[in-house]
Amino acid sequence: MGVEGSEGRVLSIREVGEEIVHLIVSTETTPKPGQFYMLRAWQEAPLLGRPISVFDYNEGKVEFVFKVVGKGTEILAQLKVNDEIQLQGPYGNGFPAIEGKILLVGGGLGNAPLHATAKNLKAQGQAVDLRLGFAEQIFLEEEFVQAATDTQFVVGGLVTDGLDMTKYDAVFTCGPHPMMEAVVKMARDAGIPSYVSIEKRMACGVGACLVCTCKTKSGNKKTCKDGPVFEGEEVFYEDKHQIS
Amino acid sequence: MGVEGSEGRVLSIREVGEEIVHLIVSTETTPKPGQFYMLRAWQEAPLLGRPISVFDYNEGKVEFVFKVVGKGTEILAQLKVNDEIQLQGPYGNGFPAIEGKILLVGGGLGNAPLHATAKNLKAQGQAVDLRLGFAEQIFLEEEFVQAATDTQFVVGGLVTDGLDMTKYDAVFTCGPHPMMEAVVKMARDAGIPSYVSIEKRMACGVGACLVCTCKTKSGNKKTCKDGPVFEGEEVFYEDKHQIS
Amino acid sequence: MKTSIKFLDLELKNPIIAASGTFGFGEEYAEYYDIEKLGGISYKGLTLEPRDGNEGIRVWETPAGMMNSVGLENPGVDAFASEIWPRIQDRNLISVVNVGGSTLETYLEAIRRLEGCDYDILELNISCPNVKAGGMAFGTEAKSAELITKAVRANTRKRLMVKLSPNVGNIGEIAKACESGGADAISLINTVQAMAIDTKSRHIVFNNTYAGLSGPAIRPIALRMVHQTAKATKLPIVGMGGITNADEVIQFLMAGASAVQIGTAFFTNPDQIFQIPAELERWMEREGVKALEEIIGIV
Amino acid sequence: MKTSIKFLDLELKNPIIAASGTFGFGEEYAEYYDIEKLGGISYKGLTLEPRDGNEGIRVWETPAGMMNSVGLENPGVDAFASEIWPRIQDRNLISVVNVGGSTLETYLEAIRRLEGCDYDILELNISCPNVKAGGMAFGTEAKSAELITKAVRANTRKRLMVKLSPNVGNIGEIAKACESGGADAISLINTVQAMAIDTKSRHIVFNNTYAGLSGPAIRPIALRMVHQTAKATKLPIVGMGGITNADEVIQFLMAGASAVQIGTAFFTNPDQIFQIPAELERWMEREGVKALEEIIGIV
Ligand SMILES: Cc1cc2nc3c(=O)[nH]c(=O)nc-3n(C[C@H](O)[C@H](O)[C@H](O)COP(=O)(O)OP(=O)(O)OC[C@H]3O[C@@H](n4cnc5c(N)ncnc54)[C@H](O)[C@@H]3O)c2cc1C
Ligand SMILES: Cc1cc2nc3c(=O)[nH]c(=O)nc-3n(C[C@H](O)[C@H](O)[C@H](O)COP(=O)(O)OP(=O)(O)OC[C@H]3O[C@@H](n4cnc5c(N)ncnc54)[C@H](O)[C@@H]3O)c2cc1C
Ligand SMILES: Cc1cc2nc3c(=O)[nH]c(=O)nc-3n(C[C@H](O)[C@H](O)[C@H](O)COP(=O)(O)O)c2cc1C
Ligand SMILES: Cc1cc2nc3c(=O)[nH]c(=O)nc-3n(C[C@H](O)[C@H](O)[C@H](O)COP(=O)(O)O)c2cc1C
Ligand code: FES
Ligand code: FES
Repeated sequence: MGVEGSEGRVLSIREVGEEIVHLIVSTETTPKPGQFYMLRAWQEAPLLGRPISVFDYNEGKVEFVFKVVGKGTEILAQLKVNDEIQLQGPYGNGFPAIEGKILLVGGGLGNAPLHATAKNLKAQGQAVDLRLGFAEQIFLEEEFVQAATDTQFVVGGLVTDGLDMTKYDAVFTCGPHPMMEAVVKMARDAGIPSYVSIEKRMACGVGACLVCTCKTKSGNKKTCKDGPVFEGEEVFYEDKHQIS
Repeated sequence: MGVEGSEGRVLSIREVGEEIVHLIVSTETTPKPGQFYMLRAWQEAPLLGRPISVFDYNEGKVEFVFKVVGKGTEILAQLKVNDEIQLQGPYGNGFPAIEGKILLVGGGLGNAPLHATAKNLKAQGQAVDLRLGFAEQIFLEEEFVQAATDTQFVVGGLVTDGLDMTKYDAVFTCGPHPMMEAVVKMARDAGIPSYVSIEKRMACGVGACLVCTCKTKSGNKKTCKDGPVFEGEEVFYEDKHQIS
Repeated sequence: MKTSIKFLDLELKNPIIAASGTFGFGEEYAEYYDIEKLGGISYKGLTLEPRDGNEGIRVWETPAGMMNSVGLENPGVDAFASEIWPRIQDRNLISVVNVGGSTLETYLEAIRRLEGCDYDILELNISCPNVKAGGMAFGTEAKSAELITKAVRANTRKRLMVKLSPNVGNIGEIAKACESGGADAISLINTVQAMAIDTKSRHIVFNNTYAGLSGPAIRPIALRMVHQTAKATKLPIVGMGGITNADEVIQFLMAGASAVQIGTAFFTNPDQIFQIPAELERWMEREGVKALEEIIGIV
Repeated sequence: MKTSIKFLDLELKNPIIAASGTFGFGEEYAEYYDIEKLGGISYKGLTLEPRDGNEGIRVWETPAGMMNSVGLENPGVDAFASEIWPRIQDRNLISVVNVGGSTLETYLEAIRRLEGCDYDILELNISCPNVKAGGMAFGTEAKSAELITKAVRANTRKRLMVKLSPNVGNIGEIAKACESGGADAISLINTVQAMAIDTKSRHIVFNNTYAGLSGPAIRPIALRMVHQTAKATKLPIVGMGGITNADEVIQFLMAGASAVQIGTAFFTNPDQIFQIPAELERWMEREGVKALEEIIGIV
């Protein structure tokens, strides 16, 4: 079963923090940074696949980092090397190509897609700084350091504290929505564009079912297809402080 | 989770024939031959446990032999050593204690409970003959030979062919219902009592839900609790040729 | 912290009641578990005459559910009153006697013959989809639900709880009709009418064509109906349908139920059900809930 | 062996139709799959005016099912007719246009504005539980179902298929009412009204209180209702509710459906759905079934 490319095999799986798992899977697909897959490693229950962002990609190997929060991620965490796993995707748009020096601000598992993005920008010769917030413990420190021009970690505190955005041409962010809202505000004040990666519950992942709608300034968008990356100003505008 | 005794661990699991699995599980319970457990090695799906007979029991270790026929047995077949498995039971009555020389006639997976029964009778010093039918291939041949005074295998043909029941004091049978019906008839003709072990779809396994009702001469019985062993004459009587 | 709950003038030590038809008369599970950990038992549905139940396959698994077609196999009210009740009456459990029937007369006569047993709650089953004697016809029209409730009310001094069928368009309307008829409480839902076909044999699985679906599959439907019933009537409600753990019990309480029944989950994981009262207590402690009454109907 | 099937005067190359609301206008899945492997598509439900749909959480998983509260987000009939239809009209697929409304007038006006599009079947949605505009009120009473069917019949030359709600007591009665009203076909079931409560926040999950349950959990209910509808009317039926594979398609055909729709299963395993036509063909070969018509309604 499976159209070409949707079946993968676990190449490596290990815990890299408390309930945080680094998973490497074989694939015939080629994802862009900021995209995600719907992951599935079970038959019937749970019903839906789980959207997980690309942490890294190297010739035929896609990497994910995810936190165990419920049934789906629990099953994923118990996979063993060589187990089959279904990857529907890659889906979504990813961060845009912008010239100049880019700041990436992440929080928690939102750091995952920023890794792929930073690495890609750096490979293209752009200057890219990572500012990553972790609640208690940094995971995959070495990988994050390698991925960017300059990487700084904030453990426990607010990753936005003391950030000077005027040095950058754009800021990309992924993490808890209040954090992203703060980043968008700071970017606005600094006069640079901001891009946010949004999380919504999903079903189809391709844009057909409309359960992941994100209200934006210019109307409803599909998080899975038009996003997950949106212009910050589109999502966190004026009186729109809360996205559900 | 689990009341005392319901959790077991896989001690050994191996294929002993095509899609036929021999499973050994640790247990704190002590089953009698002819009893069964409701086995479960999954969280949500499928909903119900699966009734499987005791093939053997030795201090803290209960053995099962089962055929992979659907979802439940498929999951059971994929267990690995040390995996957890839930054993609700032992449930049911088992074959009765009868003095004298006993004939055991089995077919297919119905041979499984006869192994435990034969072994037990032999250990008590009774003469016990096994006549076992297999569709294509004998499984666990050595075990069956050891279990009885005399063991004969029939592959492909009818296990009832040429059976002389007049030599015995009782016959116990387990297998496809038409086979058991034939055995009951032969026992009737030979004037000896017969006991049959019945298979019915079950839910609770303890006698509370009444989904496993078996119509008998003396009214409805619960296969899980009053059975699975019934007097042959009670189940396969006169015009009652078909039990669903 | 106490998990006890007031239901009518009764005190249940916890809101967990075994659902009718899934727990027999409690004697089988009592061989393996301390059944007095529960708040109560609703006994197997009784009819005036003993019944053998349906022929053919009686159980079929479905995704996250099961269908049953037991067809109210039961020993009849006389055997219950004379043989069974004396054996089981001394339990420290709220006792619910569930009664079905095919005509108004058989209902009334059955109930009269049970009047001598000192049980706590009469559960009037007008919702069994598996037999005429289940009275589902009474339970799918508001008028006939009111009529039978009224008639039963006039014939019993017991607390009267009417068990509703989910196979209706407007559950609130039926509940209101039972309220008008004089019911003291409502329990719901009974099984959802459903069907299975075996493509190999090209036959309907159940001799009776349709059967009753229970288990987690129907839980979101049951929760909705409990909520709608709570909005429609002031009667206390016993909610059920697919409950398997303490969090789900709390969902039903929040939707408006004062207590719950649990059925199918005894088949999948009995151990887990007997632990729910303790789980509830831990949850109350964690959440600072002093009495479960605080959360009933709060959504 | 051919998996094609006659439906009204149409020939579907196979009986698999994507269910309304789960497949958009087919363009998204077309990026990944050869959608012309299907027999047809029922497009996302349209309303007269564009709709933004419901606020808040729109999807919630349940055991073997999911609840949705999309609330008929759609671009409106004018945008469909002028922009979308021209893009998609040339597919080798039966096209079903699904229309919702809040009042009889909005239904009729929406349908009139679609009249210029050369689509195959109008699917009249009187069964969406998530919004007033879904018209579930029309779909739960026989009288109003007949009324709206009649009015729509008088206003369109399209083949008219009415999509029924499962949230009723007597599905056959509603189907018969649609037949009297002049429907050419019936499709069912829409989602089952259901509810979710988040005990942590102590809130109802959906802003709209209730939402629609779909997926394998409801399949046994859907199968029963298709069977009841087939017994009640002579109209051809498109059955749906929780179908995930060829064997289940065959169950619905045996229960009396001429074709099926599949929705939720596209989310869980799209690959598998696109393989159903080939699976059906293998089954026919194995079973010696020359035309699927042989098995429709045989149980
Ligand atoms: C585009 C996208 C990319 C993501 N990338 C990552 C990642 O790289 N690493 C990571 O750890 N997490 C990521 N998430 C969140 C991840 O999808 C959820 O943590 C996961 O779905 C939880 O599943 P569960 O079964 O363990 O939890 P449960 O709570 O049991 O899930 C129940 C349902 O809710 C959905 N759900 C629960 N939490 C979320 C959430 N935060 N976002 C979306 N749906 C949710 C599930 O998909 C499922 O349908 C991403 C989410 C999105 C939308
Ligand atoms: C008392 C008893 C003892 C048994 N002992 C053995 C044994 O030792 N070895 C062995 O291989 N099989 C035995 N069986 C049969 C075994 O229970 C079924 O093969 C098994 O339940 C099939 O489950 P499944 O999920 O693989 O199949 P599925 O067909 O997917 O099961 C669907 C449902 O039907 C039930 N079911 C299917 N077939 C049977 C059946 N023959 N009997 C009862 N329920 C059934 C399942 O339990 C389940 O609820 C026994 C049955 C009973 C009643
Ligand atoms: C095997 C079985 C037998 C049942 N018998 C009865 C009955 O006799 N009377 C009754 O009112 N309900 C009966 N029910 C319905 C249950 O009491 C309950 O309403 C339903 O199963 C939903 O709860 P659950 O999902 O927790 O099982 C029966 C259910 C099952 C599964
Ligand atoms: C996300 C979603 C959106 C839906 N939108 C519509 C709709 O717009 N119009 C409609 O008639 N049915 C709609 N439905 C109902 C489906 O068409 C179908 O009737 C139902 O989901 C049962 O089929 P399934 O279990 O295969 O999904 C929707 C269902 C889902 C899951
Ligand atoms: S998840 Fe279906 S449209 Fe986004
Ligand atoms: S399986 Fe419940 S009574 Fe036998």
